[in-house]
Amino acid sequence: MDNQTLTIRQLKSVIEGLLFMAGDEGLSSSQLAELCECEEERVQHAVALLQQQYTAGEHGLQVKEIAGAFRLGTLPTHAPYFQKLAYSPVQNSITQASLETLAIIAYRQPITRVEIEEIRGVKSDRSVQTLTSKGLIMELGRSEAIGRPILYGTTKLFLDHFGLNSVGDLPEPNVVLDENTLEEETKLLFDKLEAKKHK
Amino acid sequence: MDNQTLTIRQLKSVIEGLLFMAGDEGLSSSQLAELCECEEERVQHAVALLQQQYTAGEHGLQVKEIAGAFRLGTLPTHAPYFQKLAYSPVQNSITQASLETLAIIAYRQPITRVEIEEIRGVKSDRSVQTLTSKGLIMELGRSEAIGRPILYGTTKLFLDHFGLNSVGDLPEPNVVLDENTLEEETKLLFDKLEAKKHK
Amino acid sequence: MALAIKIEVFEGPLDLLLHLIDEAKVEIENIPVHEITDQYMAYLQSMQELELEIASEFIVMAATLLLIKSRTLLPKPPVQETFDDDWQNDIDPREELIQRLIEYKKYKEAVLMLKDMQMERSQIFIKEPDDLTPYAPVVVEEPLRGVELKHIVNAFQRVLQKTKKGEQVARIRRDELSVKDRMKEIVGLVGRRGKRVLFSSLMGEEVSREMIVVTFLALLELMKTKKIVCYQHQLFDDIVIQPFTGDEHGQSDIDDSPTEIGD
Repeated sequence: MDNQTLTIRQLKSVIEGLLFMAGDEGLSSSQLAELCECEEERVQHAVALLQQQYTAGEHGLQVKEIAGAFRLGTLPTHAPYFQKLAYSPVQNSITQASLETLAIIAYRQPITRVEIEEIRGVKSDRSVQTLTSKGLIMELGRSEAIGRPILYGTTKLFLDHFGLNSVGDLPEPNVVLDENTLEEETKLLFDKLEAKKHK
Repeated sequence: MDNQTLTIRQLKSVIEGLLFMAGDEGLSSSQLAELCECEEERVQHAVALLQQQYTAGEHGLQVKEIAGAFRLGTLPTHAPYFQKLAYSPVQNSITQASLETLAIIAYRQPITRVEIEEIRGVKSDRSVQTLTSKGLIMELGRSEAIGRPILYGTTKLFLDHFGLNSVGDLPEPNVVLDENTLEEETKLLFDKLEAKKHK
Repeated sequence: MALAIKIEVFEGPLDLLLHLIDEAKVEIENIPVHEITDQYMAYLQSMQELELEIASEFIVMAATLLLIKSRTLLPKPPVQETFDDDWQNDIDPREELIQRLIEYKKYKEAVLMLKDMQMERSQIFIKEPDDLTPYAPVVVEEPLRGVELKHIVNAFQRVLQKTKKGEQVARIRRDELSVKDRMKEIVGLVGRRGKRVLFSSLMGEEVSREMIVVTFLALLELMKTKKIVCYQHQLFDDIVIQPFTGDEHGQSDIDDSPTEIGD
């Protein structure tokens, strides 16, 4: 199957977005071909076009092929700026993304990254990485599932920060007033009545 | 202090890298200015250059100013390609009741709960609670009125959720522009209906 | 069921009134003011019949409407009401209601715009922040500085709310097609068309997986309760459905489960 409706420039543009979203694992040309519904050869061509554009336009991003996958990343020469960012007060506090990931791990541990992503609805490899390197979460072992993915849990540092003895001491998240459920159920009721009325 | 060693094109490139690293946290122009050791004006200039380059080169990324910070994101037209990859986030989880309450707060902030209820004609404590727990609204302080009721306003997350840079960017509801006309029309309607009745 | 108007979920009395006025605008000539009041009352009545709790706000509005209606029954003052009258001093409930409706409608419009903006924003994906720790060799002593336990709880709740909604939608959708309703429909169809109906003809324009499953379940249930009989000429052939007449297997038409079908 070949997605002929996309011009090569459009394909390049879609691939750029896909690589942006894909995270650190990147995407192989066969994965990209599948996602774009086109041939691998066209993908290769489009990626080459993107790389050329990045170089010519003095962009701050680059596409690198590492271990069979294309990855979108920054330029090594910009490292001093990222170092500043890492030490800036903005970055010293935990990001919203990391906080969400940490909360899920805290309440649902042991949990795999894929399970976290299913709950959050977004890629979470970077948060997991950040939380690991900050010593807030750690690997607990491996799941029995296919691929034997890593199971994550919180560390002692995490418990210490909140003065908790164990994860069991985490407060019960009171399931916030079920406004949605109530509304949906009312709607459902009316829909049903409506359906009956029309018969 | 002004970093004169960076040309505007280099600055643009560094900003691109920084925005990539910052992800959905974004960076404001003042933060970027500090990180790049240059004036905010130059940052603005460089961002404009980057935006222009993205458009001209049919790139798959864009720079958007949301909630006071520049963010690197994908193009809406490419969304269908990412949904497979990003588990498509559930965005429409706000009920009609809460949206009404949110709209009133957004346009009338700071506003008390009683004032909201006067406009909506129904109790709104649940919506206010839900919106608070979703992080879309927050307490801004207390009114001088009797009982010193809590004043509510919208949060940064609200701006992000609706892709706004500031509350000032909220579009005028169509009706407002036309308030007099509408008023006349409503009056006319009631009058007509009444006249009809008297016949 | 004698429902005077299309039953919908309204956010409140103002919402309901706006709906009624909108309807009136379409056929403005045919609906006199007292009819809006009547329709409003009819809505409340149907809610009552359905034993739904009627919020007090609806009752208050009903009283207001009845007041306005009663005023219109009084003979009109000889001089037409005009704008330069000091109507503001004399609080006219109709006038006040109009003002409230205008104000409320403004925010209803705003909700539509917010929905559009929300939709648009949801189409833009922004990646997570990169892990910056490799750029910061010096370990930050307190990675959770400023974070309290409640922040963790809140974050978890927020995420849960997002997912809960997703599950909710799925469940509701399943419920929308009830086997019981489908059974009634099938009995109606088989009865009306006389003898035979094809399974495929039971599907409308939009065939969903749920629809097929629900229809199939309904057929099984109807066979069990001996309302219909089904057969196939061969495997994977269309299922033929006909009413149970009782003589298929020499049995009498014993209805062992007095269901509500066909009543």
